[in-house]
Amino acid sequence: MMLNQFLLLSAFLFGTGIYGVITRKHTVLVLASIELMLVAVNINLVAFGATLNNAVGQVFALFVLAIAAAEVGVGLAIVLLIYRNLRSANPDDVNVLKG
Amino acid sequence: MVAQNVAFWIFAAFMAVGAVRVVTTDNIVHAALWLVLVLAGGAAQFIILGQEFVAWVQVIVYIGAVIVLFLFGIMLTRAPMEAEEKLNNNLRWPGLVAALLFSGTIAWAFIDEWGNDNVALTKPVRTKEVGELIFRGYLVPFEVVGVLLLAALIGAVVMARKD
Amino acid sequence: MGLMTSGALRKGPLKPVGELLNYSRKYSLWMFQWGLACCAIEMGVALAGPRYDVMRLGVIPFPASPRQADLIVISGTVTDKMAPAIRRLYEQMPDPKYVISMGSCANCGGPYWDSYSVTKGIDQVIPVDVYVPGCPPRPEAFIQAIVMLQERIQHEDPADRWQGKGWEPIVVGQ
Amino acid sequence: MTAFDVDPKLYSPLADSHLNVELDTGDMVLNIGPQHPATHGTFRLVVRLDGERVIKADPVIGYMHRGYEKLTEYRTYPQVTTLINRIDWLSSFANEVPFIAAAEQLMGIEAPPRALYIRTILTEMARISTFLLFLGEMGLQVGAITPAFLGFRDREYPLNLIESATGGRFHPNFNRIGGIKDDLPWGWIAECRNTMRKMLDSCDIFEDLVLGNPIFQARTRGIGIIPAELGAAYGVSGSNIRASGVDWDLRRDGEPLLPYNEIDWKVWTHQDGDSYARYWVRLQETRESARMILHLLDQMPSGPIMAKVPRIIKVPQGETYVAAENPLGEMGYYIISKGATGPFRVKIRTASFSNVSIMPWLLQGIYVPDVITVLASLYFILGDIDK
Amino acid sequence: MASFRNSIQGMQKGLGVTLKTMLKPAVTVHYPHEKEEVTARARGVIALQEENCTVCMLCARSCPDWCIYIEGHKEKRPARREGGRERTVSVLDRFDIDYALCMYCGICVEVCPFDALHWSPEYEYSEFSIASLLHDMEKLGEWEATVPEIEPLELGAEVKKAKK
Amino acid sequence: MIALLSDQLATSEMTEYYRQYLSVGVFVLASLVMVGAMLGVGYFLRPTRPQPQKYITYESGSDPVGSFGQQNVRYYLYALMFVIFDVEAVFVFPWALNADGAAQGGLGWFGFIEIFVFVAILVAGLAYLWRKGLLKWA
Amino acid sequence: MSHLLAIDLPGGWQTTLGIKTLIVMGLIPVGALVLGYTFLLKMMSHMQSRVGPMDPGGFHGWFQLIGDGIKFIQKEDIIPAGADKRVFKMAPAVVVMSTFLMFVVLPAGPNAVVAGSIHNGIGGIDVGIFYALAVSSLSVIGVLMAGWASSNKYALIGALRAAAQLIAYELPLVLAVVGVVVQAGTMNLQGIVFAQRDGEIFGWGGIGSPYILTQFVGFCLFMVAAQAELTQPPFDMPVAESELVAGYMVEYTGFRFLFFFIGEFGTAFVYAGLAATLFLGGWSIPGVEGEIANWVGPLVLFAKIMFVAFLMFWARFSYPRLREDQLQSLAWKWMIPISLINILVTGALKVAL
Ligand code: SF4
Ligand code: SF4
Ligand code: SF4
Repeated sequence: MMLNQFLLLSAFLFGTGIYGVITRKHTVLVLASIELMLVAVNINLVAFGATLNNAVGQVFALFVLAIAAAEVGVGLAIVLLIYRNLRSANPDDVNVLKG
Repeated sequence: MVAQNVAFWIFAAFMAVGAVRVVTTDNIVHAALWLVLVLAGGAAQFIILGQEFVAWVQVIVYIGAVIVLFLFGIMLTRAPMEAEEKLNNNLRWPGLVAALLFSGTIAWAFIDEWGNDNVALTKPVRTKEVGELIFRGYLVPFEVVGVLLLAALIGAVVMARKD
Repeated sequence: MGLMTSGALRKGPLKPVGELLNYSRKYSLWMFQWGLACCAIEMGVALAGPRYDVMRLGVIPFPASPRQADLIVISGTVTDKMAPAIRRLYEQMPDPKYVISMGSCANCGGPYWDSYSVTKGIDQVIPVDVYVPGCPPRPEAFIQAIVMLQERIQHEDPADRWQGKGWEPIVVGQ
Repeated sequence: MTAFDVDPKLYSPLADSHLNVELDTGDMVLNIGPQHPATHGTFRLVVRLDGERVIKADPVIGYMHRGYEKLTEYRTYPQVTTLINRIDWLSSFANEVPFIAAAEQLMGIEAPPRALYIRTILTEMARISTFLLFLGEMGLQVGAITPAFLGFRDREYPLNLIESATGGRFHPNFNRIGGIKDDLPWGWIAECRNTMRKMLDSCDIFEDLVLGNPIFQARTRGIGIIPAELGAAYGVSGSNIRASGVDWDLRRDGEPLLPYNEIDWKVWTHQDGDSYARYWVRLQETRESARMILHLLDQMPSGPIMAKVPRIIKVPQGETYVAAENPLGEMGYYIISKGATGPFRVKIRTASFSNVSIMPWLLQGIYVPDVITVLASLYFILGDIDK
Repeated sequence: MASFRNSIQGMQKGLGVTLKTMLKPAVTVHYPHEKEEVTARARGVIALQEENCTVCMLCARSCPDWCIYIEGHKEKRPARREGGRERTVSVLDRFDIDYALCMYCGICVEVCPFDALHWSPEYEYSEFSIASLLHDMEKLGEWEATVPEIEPLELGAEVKKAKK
Repeated sequence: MIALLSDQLATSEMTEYYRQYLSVGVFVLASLVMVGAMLGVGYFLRPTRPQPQKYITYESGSDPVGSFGQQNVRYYLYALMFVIFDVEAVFVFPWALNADGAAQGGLGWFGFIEIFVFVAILVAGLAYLWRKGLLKWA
Repeated sequence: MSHLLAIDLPGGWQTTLGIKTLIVMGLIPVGALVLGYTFLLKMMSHMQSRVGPMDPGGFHGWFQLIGDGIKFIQKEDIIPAGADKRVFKMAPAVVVMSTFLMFVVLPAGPNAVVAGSIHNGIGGIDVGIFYALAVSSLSVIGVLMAGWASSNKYALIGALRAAAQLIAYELPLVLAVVGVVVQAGTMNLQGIVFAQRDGEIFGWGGIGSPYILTQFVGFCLFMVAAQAELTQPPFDMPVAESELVAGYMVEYTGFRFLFFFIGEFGTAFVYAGLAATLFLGGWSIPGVEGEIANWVGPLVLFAKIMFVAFLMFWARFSYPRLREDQLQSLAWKWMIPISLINILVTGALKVAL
């Protein structure tokens, strides 16, 4: 297996994630797109680890996973908070902070 | 190593389709389910790469927990059964351009840098090694993750709860 | 497709298959748990209960949703207010499905034959396979009805049932 | 699809709730019934939910309305007697007693003591069979399958006795104006003694299997509390109100229709008023009934079972209200007679109707699983609600 | 802690009950294969003793469901005694009971002054068609064979003149 | 047949690893095939009889009313807590494999203390939420 | 395929896998049938003083569940008009897949393991039990899909309850296993069996060291959590018949419904198998060694599974169900702290000894 096939896959996923973050109007979907990007990152990490033939990549991927889980938890809690207060899950509607 | 490559491309195709559907589908629940496909494909890739532990962690944490959390969140914010008309804003073209630019750049960079490297596995990474590495080598990050999780836990619960 | 209803299982090489299908339908009658009045107590309680234990005959009295049921027992008084719901629940059951009308009320109004709010017989609403007389019928009478129904299922041809054969109209004054 | 264009405004009156809604995620209107395992048949409850919390519950009744009060106007007294068996179909025998007593009052007839004793025994037996069903059914509603079947099993014994005495498992039609139809068959009393001892054992089983189970207690304690005054104001009667600490039992406090005062027994009450208390009270009452029957059998007088009654029954003009303690609560008949062979008008006061009238109040603000507990513990019979 | 122990005990007792029940034989009656004896008073089906019926119509009129259909006609019969008057007897042409409608109340049996109707505990007469639930004289007469003897009464009962 | 079941053949560790997961893959396919096959058989057999009310959502026999699809925050809270603790549980496994004393080549007390601190941090969080009454239903 | 893999595939290996797959594929429905018949029909009936099915098939109703299966094939397939058709159709497959995958790691003899062969003396996937727990969590998705796609309120409430419950008890389940993993030093189920077989209790190795003795707390936690994962009473709130009719399965007819059924009982079988393997020594039995263990092993395992399943179903038929919040607080306030303490104590002992 070539390393770059994994890297390409991860680049594609990352790009898709970016597209999703930019175009999606529903906050939950934005979070899902971010998940896509994190998966891309993990594939990269693990692929490098595999190339080096040790567990370092995997350990980092584990840390990323842990952080991603925390991120989703907090993120969705924020979505809920926004939804409760604004009755909308559109990130563009969250402009109450703008003066 | 033909078989692994074949498997890789099959899974990669699944993941690509899944990823595209995640960002384009009109139905939020479907988006979450497509995300499951991507994640499962990711786990499969990890297995191909000989890193079984992280693969199953991906399944247990992502598919078993995070996706459930997603679905709960969706159902809390009232997902309609039918497709919603307006899930996308009108930034489709800028988004596409940005995505292409970015992924093109990194893809080029990757290929340029590691274009000829081979993944040559002699044996799969066993979980025991992972444990030793975490607990001997990455002690501090590990405890930091603990604190981070604590912060996330308390923060999220307090936020989600109306008081 | 519906091989069952095409008549292909009636004879020829597929006949044993058809018989097996009939046999399994015969002994797997999931009975929709729905009581209407006094008869329901005999149907749901006495019959399911240890003394009569209708499960012996392969009648499983558990499903509470029509979607998993094969047999609906109209056990009790059907009021005009209830009849549409009965019709709906009957239709919501997947085919093939069977109906037993239990007790005088369900048969034709029974003690409430002159009441303004009672439907005079469930067969005005849905087709009935077996009528059990009684008010309420003894549990044994009901079990006998089930045995009758099972015999009928064993020998029935789903295709005939499909085409409505075997249903004779009742002519009054013969 | 016809089903989808139901006007949501139809249910808008439900919206005025005073409860504090946690996350206003929009309400969900859920139909429980008319076909639903929790509603013993054809009761319908429209609940408006916030999450799993009931904001408002609306009982919809009438799915079992058979027009009793009208039907009685077209029937003679014996025919009415057999018809009213079917109001509260679980304790049919007990339905007959107050009606017959009312007719007897109007006619000035008194049934002989042996008939009264047999009436009492059979009434109590109807109570036992009703309550055994409850004891099992309640277990089923909170999720335990086995108690239900054990209840179904033990219920068959009193039913057997009732059948061998009256000829009907369910609808005895055994009372006659002035007495009862037949005397007991040979060997009945001995059989009855045995059975009552079995009933006492089976009460122990329920105590072990259901009442003593910590899960059951956790599910029922503090759920669906009926305050005594409120319950009384709503007209809740029977074991339901006794479980709220009101020491009121028509068998003891009402008109002496049946010879309850000749034996030694106790009215059970519980202070809590919750579902657990209702279960507890009914369990104790089942025991008490079994003991009562044993007493009654010991004291059974001999003699005739019918008073002198004219062949064609015509009840003289007059009106009366007679109520008795049915298994489900107070059941009464208000009879107006114009001297014909049938009543002119009968108003029936059924226990369940009043018992469930407290339901909207009781269900407010509790969770869906508790709705089931409350419904089960109130214990109503649809025929008794809708008449 | 005591409450904890109580709950453990409560849980154990439940298990005990189910285990005990499992080890005891079941109370089930295997109906189609073996039959329980039904009590003599059971109201299963109404049997007609045709000879006794005088077509007085009392049963039909007191039936709350009006589910008894009787038709009859008068016939002249030769006198019993020599030279007596010719007798008029009522002959039953039709005696149908609609068991789909009957509410099994027993009023007809009780009301019949000539003891022509009896309860039989027979119960196996379900039908595929509702029309077949209307049973005629012949069928009702057949059931007469299954009518049980009158049982003796319990101690202390007043001895009545025996019916039947 | 047991000889068939046992693969006592010397292979490289990596091959064996792939082979194990090949069986997993085969099982994924097998389950899908089974589902498909059974549904296929059903497709050939079963009747279809459209009736006007058959496709209405079942709601105890009444008309389905009102909106659908919203839920309770509490479920979300539990899911949230689950995610966090799941991550924790996942990290416990690598330690559990190395829980031996240092003499046997494990992590010894050092690792134990590490995992103890890690668990303690999260349990502290749980205790905090518990004390705050956030775990309560109502 | 051998040259496709381009690695040294010995001849006959594919056949082996094929046979194993077939065996396990047969095993899952058969296991579900056996459990369903023995416990759900017969044992339950006798506990309720009944006899259960007698007539179907002639002898004690053995045909009942098979007949049910055949009947369900013939039933009409109804998909409600409001349902999300694709998701609705996929949900049972996901649940069944989760069950299927769990079977992969269950060892039935020294060599009778589905996944893989022997390298370092033991077969099976190295992350064994972790893998089993991971794939078992897939069923949550299936349940949520089923509930959501049915567009039925009962189904939705049921699915959310089920999901909340499944995830809440996933944790005690995972944590209860950790104690065993600490003791055995491996996650490989085969390795755990060997560790139990070769272990000793205070220097006496007569019966090995089944972990039920040392990990009794873990065993109890595992059983309770497994019960909850199976949504069986006393944890059957999600399918609470008396309120939610049939929970997330409400709208499923015919064979799709049967898949949930197979999933339920197949999973019960697997959990019983996991408990038997983790705590009771799996296929091993004292005194049986060598090649013969391959033959005896499956039987021993089956006997142990039936024993564990008996415990599960016994509780199932004796108890009422807990309410959703009671269930959650049981998980969070009791089981998770206890299992964490159990892990730490086990770890400390392991290091100290
Ligand atoms: S037939 Fe008789 S027992 Fe049955 S429901 Fe009607 S009145 Fe009640
Ligand atoms: S039993 Fe009652 S309903 Fe039946 S025929 Fe006789 S009188 Fe009529
Ligand atoms: S009451 Fe008796 S005698 Fe008169 S018609 Fe009826 S059955 Fe015949």
